Amino acid sequence: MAENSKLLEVKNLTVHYETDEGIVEAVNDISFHIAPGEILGVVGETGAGKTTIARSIMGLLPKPPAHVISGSIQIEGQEMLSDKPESKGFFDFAQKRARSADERRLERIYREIRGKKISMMFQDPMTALNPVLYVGDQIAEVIKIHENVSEAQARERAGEMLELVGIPADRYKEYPHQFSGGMKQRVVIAIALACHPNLIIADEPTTALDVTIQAQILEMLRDLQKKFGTAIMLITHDFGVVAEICDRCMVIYAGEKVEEGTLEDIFDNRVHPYTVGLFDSMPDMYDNSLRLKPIKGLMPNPMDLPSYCSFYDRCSVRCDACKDGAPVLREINRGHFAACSAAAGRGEVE
Amino acid sequence: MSKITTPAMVKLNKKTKGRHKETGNTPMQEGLKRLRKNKTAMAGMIIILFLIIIAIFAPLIAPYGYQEQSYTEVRLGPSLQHLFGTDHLGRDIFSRCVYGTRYSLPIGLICTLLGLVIGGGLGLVAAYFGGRTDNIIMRIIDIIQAIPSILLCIALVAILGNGMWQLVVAITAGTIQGMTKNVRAAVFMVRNNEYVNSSKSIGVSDFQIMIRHLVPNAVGIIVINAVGVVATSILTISSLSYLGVGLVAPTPEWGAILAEGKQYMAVAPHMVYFPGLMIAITVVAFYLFGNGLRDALDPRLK
Amino acid sequence: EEGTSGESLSDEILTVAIEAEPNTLVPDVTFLGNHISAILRLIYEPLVIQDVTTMEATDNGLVTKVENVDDTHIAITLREGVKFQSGKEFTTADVQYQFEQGIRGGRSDFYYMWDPENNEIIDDYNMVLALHTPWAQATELLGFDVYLAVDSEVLGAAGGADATVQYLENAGTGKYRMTEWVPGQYIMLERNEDYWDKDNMGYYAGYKFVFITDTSARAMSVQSGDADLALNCAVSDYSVYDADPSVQAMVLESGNSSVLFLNSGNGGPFADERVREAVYWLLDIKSIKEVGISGLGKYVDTTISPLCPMWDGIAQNETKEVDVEKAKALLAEAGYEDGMTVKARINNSVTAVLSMIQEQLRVGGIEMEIEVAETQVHFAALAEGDYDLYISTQQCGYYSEAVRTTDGYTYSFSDVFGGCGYSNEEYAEICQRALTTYDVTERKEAYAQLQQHFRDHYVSVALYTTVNLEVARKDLENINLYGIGIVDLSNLRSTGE
Amino acid sequence: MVKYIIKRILYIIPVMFGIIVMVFIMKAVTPGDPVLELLPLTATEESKENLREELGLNDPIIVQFGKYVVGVLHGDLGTSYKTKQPVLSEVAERLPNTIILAVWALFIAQIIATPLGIWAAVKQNSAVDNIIVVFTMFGASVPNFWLALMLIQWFAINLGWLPSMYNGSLISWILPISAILVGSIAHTARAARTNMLEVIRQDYIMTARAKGQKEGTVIFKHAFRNTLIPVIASIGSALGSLLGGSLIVEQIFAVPGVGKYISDAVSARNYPALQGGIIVIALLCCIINIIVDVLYTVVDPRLKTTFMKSSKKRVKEAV
Amino acid sequence: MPLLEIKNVKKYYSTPRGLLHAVDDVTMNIEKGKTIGIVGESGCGKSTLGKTLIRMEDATAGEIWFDGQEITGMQHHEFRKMRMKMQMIFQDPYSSLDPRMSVYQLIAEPIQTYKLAQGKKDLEEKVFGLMEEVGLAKRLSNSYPHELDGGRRQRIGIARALSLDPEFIVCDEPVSALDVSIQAQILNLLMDLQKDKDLTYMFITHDMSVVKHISDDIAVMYLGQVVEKAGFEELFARPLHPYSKALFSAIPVPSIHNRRERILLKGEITSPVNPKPCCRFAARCPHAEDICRQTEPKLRDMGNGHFCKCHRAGEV
Ligand SMILES: Nc1ncnc2c1ncn2[C@@H]1O[C@H](COP(=O)(O)OP(=O)(O)OP(=O)(O)O)[C@@H](O)[C@H]1O
Ligand SMILES: Nc1ncnc2c1ncn2[C@@H]1O[C@H](COP(=O)(O)OP(=O)(O)OP(=O)(O)O)[C@@H](O)[C@H]1O
Ligand SMILES: [Mg+2]
Ligand SMILES: [Mg+2]
Repeated sequence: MAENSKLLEVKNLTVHYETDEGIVEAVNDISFHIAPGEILGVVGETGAGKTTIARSIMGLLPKPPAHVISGSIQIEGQEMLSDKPESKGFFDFAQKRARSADERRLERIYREIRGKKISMMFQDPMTALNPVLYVGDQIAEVIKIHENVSEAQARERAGEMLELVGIPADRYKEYPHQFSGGMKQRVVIAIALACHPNLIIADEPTTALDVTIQAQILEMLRDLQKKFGTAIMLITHDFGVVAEICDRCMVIYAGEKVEEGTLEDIFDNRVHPYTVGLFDSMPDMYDNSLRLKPIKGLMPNPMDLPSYCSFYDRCSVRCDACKDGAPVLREINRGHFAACSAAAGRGEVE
Repeated sequence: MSKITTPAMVKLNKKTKGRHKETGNTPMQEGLKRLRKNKTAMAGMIIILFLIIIAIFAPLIAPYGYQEQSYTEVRLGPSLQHLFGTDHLGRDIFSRCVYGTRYSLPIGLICTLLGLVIGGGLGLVAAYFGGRTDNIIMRIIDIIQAIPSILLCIALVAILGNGMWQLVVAITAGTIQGMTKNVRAAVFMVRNNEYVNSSKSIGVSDFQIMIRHLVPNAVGIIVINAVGVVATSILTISSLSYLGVGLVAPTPEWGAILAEGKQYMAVAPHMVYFPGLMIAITVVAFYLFGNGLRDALDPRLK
Repeated sequence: EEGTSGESLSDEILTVAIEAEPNTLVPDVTFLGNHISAILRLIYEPLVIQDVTTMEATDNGLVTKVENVDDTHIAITLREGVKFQSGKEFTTADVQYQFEQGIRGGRSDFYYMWDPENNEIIDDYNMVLALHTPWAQATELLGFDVYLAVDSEVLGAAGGADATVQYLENAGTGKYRMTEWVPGQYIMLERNEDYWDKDNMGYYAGYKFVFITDTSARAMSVQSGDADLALNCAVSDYSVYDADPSVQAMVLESGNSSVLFLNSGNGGPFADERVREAVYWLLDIKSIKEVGISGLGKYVDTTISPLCPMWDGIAQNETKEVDVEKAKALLAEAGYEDGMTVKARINNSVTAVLSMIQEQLRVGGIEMEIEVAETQVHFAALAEGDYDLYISTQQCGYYSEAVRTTDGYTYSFSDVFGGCGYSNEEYAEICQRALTTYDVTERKEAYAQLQQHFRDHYVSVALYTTVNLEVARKDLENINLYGIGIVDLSNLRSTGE
Repeated sequence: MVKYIIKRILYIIPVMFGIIVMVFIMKAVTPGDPVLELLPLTATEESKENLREELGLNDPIIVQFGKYVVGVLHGDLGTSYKTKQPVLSEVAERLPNTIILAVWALFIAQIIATPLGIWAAVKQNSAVDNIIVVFTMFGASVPNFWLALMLIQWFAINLGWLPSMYNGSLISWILPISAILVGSIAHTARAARTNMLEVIRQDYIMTARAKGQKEGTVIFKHAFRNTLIPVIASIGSALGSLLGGSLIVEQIFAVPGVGKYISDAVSARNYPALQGGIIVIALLCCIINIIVDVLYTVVDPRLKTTFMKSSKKRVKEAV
Repeated sequence: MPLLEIKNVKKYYSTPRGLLHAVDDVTMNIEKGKTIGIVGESGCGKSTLGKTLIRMEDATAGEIWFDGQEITGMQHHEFRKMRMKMQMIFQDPYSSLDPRMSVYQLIAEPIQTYKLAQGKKDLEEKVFGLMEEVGLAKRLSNSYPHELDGGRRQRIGIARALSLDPEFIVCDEPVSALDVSIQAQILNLLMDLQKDKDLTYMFITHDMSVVKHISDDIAVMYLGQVVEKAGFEELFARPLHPYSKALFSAIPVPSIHNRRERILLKGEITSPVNPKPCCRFAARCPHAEDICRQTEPKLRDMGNGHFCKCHRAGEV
């Protein structure tokens, strides 16, 4: 793919949280990219680091405790991470000053980008809206920030956005608590879409909702995506949702990317034992076999990741070689990557 | 961007990795551990411990008796002989302040404890049983709350007379309404937890649930509030002393020392600064400790 | 230029800080407190004026003549031309009405010795006052607050002895009249332009009395310039205000003396004379005087102070040295070798002195527990004899009930004002003589005996004469006392500084 | 909304009844005979008995209570032992000053403290935060009588800027208000800081940032009001301590308020005045609490819509 | 005879806005050793039904017969014995365990409450036995819940429920808070236990694939009422109620081959407060007619053990 066709490019991103208990290695050396108009599904268990990735892209990591240790995030070719090193200690004032000046510069750039080029929808629609402001105003706000429009115009546009997501515009002057969960999520979508961004990062947009509502929301997301040609990074832990609307999918395990590929690659030709295990764990609607085949064991504690393959302890196809070092991400097919030494061999055979 | 090393990473060498794996820590122990790491809380606690030690060993620490008068050295400024100077009767203010820890501190603690038992009990019952019980208790508390607590104290001292236990009763009465409300709120929060339902579904009795599940889990929030109450109680004691309804002379209660010294503010400011400072330090210590405790026990605020 | 004529009067209003708001400004009730008397005496005037140095009554009040007719009758002649603020003239009818009401209401402690039914009114200006029994100091009594001249019509309209009003309008003869009383806030007086003595009009246009309970804050209000005068400041702080160049600290000998009363009537330890003597030897009266009243008063030995004409001239306290060993020996003799605990009652103001006494007694093994109570409760407890000792600041024993204690009158609160329950026949007899003997030489002798008895038996321990401390702005002058400790503000002037 | 306010006002009735019962019991259990307070020590047994009869002290306690309640309902809080004046009028004269003192202190404390607390929270762990935290800590730790005297010493005497006592002028309010203000600011700022720390961790704040909103606007538009809600909720308890503080401050600055009136009444055992004062103060507390509650519902839309019931119609439409 | 017979059970809550019909006239039988799955949207009354059955909430009306005994009218001390036979596993393994109790204490609590153990030894044996049964390593007995992951916590919850040797367990969404890989472990455990101990489950969930996997019969609830009930194969093959149809079609299937036609419902679930006497689904139903808005349909037997509460069942 040509460089300029990448809307978002993340390279070797490593993020740690430094807490009293220890260092949480939340995201480890992850690289991926999103092309315009594409829907990328990001799948992983709780604590895999999905939200952390999303926040890193938005520049909204809580600092402290989060620290971006290394990597690069480019939005339409613009580097968004500071290349100034962090200060070495308390008295390293010069370094501190340089770093914070650079961060302020980036923050200014980010302000232009957030909501305008990239929007983010947060995990829980119940808490994502400000309880004391009219829902309509919360949509109008983002329009006012990024577009040079009058108050009245912004309101009008916000009303239109409400209609667009299926809420009558005359409910503009209502508060979030007067809306049901599904309606709140629609408002969140309306906010995300209000300035026609190029990319929406949707962090588990439907996890908190009922299936019937989830179906409505997914349907709408897909329609709007088609209409505006917006790219979406859809974070979820439900392969059903991925199958529903994604173009491409990547699987995260313990802060690492273990497999990435098109839907066909993942759903029909998955190679990484973790991905395989996930699919086997799911009760199948069309198969009535009595026993499920769960992955044994648990995800390792992100504060104490092993130096070798982090899936080793749970792996069904492990071999001694796996313990030698971190597995390398290999391209098995064109666009289909997996980080498993065993799987890599198999991929090449196929 | 190249890989960076943060100070925390430097500090945390690989050896310490995995230590979180140890098991068998109650949340209380974890909280205490965090508390131990919390600098402000530790500062507060050290001051409080220090004051307690002073209170216990007052006769050894104080260079003079708290009532010893020396009419040749009245209202002297601070010096090596008299660290905090002397008062209008030539008493050593340092010694008086040292002995003073034997009043404010224990009274504050005892009142808080009593308030905790009475108010806490009411709050617990109100929150657990809810409905009418809750209503009755809270209406009574509303009534008490409508009277400013210092007013309540003064009125009670007027009824009961001056003296140590009367003072304790009065201040305790002033703390009850706040305690009840706090404990009630804390228990309410805990009560809605699923584990209370879980125990109910097993058939554990109401009393057992209160004692085994609600109280231990609400204790953190309650203690945090109680620490604040100690601080306000100490202030109340000194205010009552000022109003002349506190402890009687020559009790070296800080508020009383302050009230005696206030006349000489212009010529002998040390007479008001030092006891004032003692009160402030003690109260600050309790606030620090309370804040730290909250940070340690309430992970949300980390 | 002496401010005797109208032109040079000031149009300034003085702000005076006093310790509490009066309950009432009707003079004909019980003792109100010196701060309130200070207001009253601007509005009302006494029949006689007690000389501050000799303690004797002079006839330059509203009477021009006061004379003992016999042991139970006093003839007075009222000053002519004295007008009440209402415009009515002051006559013997007013005096008679006031005495009748005073007896009827039974409200004052200073009326019961009079017998107004037998008063003889000669004309508008001459009358003879009757007493139930001989009373040598009766003329001096006429200088007290409760005998301030009141317009009988106004008082009568308000209900006489039953009056529940807080003040009487224009019922006084004084230099100032009350114009405004904002409860809790201030009382405003303005100059009485119709004052009967045109040569002695009030100099200032008015007074505004404000109420500041906190003793320090009261004096500070003068230091900060918000008030011109603060009455009754803490004498122990004399040096504080004396050192402040922006104010003057005025010390006035009030003629009152401070006595530590030892209750020998409740069967407590002080029934034993040795214990009383022990207390005497323990107390460091010099230091108490130095610290308690900044060394400003005089030593007193008995309830008769050196300011009193009846004083016998002996001042042992001045030279007495503390003798702890002697005291301990006396206590041991009395059976208290292991020490004892006594209960002291106070009503707030004297804590510093009391702390000193407490500490000094402690050295001798007497633990003193202090019970603080507010005035009414305090007195009620004293009346019940529920105390071992207490400090009282009171008038020179000249009039004092301390003397009267054993004088045979059925005086319901004989134990209160220095009662201390001490009584024996000898003492009672001397007291009686001292109170009722009109002949000055004989009386003086009786008083000398009385004082000797007091000393011999340590009836109580007298400490010092008290002084008043008023803090005023620099230029105020002519602040005086009436003989009985009340500040006289009626002659205030400015030095013009 | 009107219904809600009426409900809240009706709710005062049981509370006030409770207060009346309490002050009545308080007097009943207090040792000491009011007759002794009223009459001079020399009064005869007979006149004491007469007065007792007159005051109804010989009635059974229930009758006395009934009479008292009836009296209170008629606005008769009794007659002050000290001045023989109706307590109600005496209290009424002093009430405005206490209200001015407490309400201004409350108001100014909110104005100053809330932004201060928010500022500290936004700059958590910075120097600013530490300074504010230390200030609030000490502010909450000094006894207010000490502070009052210090203020006089510094501002009235040493600097001579302000009057040392209340004299009716506006400027003379400054010191008394300041003396109770400091503690109040400290408490409110602490509360505001804690709440703000909680609010800025909420998802909707993140949403606002994700819109590209400036940090300042995020704080003021999104966080401020949410922080205000719990702060307003705590005004009720702040008021109690303010009124308590005014008790002392009124004495030092000679402010003729109810606090001073009550403490005078306590020391003089002037029960009618004490009872009346407490009843009035309690009523004041209740009324201000109602105002706070109403304010609370206005600021918090979740409550507002429940009480205004305007949403019902809309919900139906949408279905 | 079925283990549990539920007849016209109602549970209403009085709220400030009116009477909330959380469970409205539910009738069903549960056979011994079987699992009945309850599905439905959030707030439709699933948990309330479960709690009412084991008398954690008292039913407003209706009868519940357990093992031939009517339990709603029982006195509390009588019911105590019954309670041991009816247990519950809770949805949220994070909040349903007292954080201040160790694993051992948590599992021992029910045994101690009913004094089922003779002495310390016996208790210990019983607790460790249970731990083994649910797959918890012995070394964890001194751990505290916050130190464990969701799966292990849920195992504690299961051990607690099993400790009293119950016959009937209400599983209130026991796996919905868990990740798929853990979820499978717990589901397997539940099914194994059922086989071993002949347990009867009421399995509440909103995850269709789970309910299909584990249940013998399935009841679909909507706004407090059971709108359709059938054996799992029958129901999935031939859903009759329009709500069930929409529900099933909305399930996202993790496969890219079986793309189905969706039935999208308009609007959201309506309020259960004071519902009108009509078909409660009428407002969202694509096939609603006048009759649906006027009268309430009955739960009709459509043959093959299939019940449906719809006027137009079978028509569309
Ligand atoms: N503020 C924080 N402080 C410390 N650790 C954190 C913080 N936020 C997240 N973590 C840790 O970082 C890891 C990754 O968290 P993240 O929220 O990115 O996971 P996630 O994949 O989004 O999980 P979920 O599916 O539950 O949302 C977890 O182990 C989490 O505990
Ligand atoms: N104690 C209660 N008081 C009042 N209403 C209640 C109470 N418990 C539940 N409800 C209401 O009853 C209805 C049914 O609640 P229930 O918890 O049974 O739903 P559910 O189907 O289990 O939902 P979920 O899937 O979210 O767990 C809801 O509208 C709920 O708000
Ligand atoms: Mg997440
Ligand atoms: Mg539920």
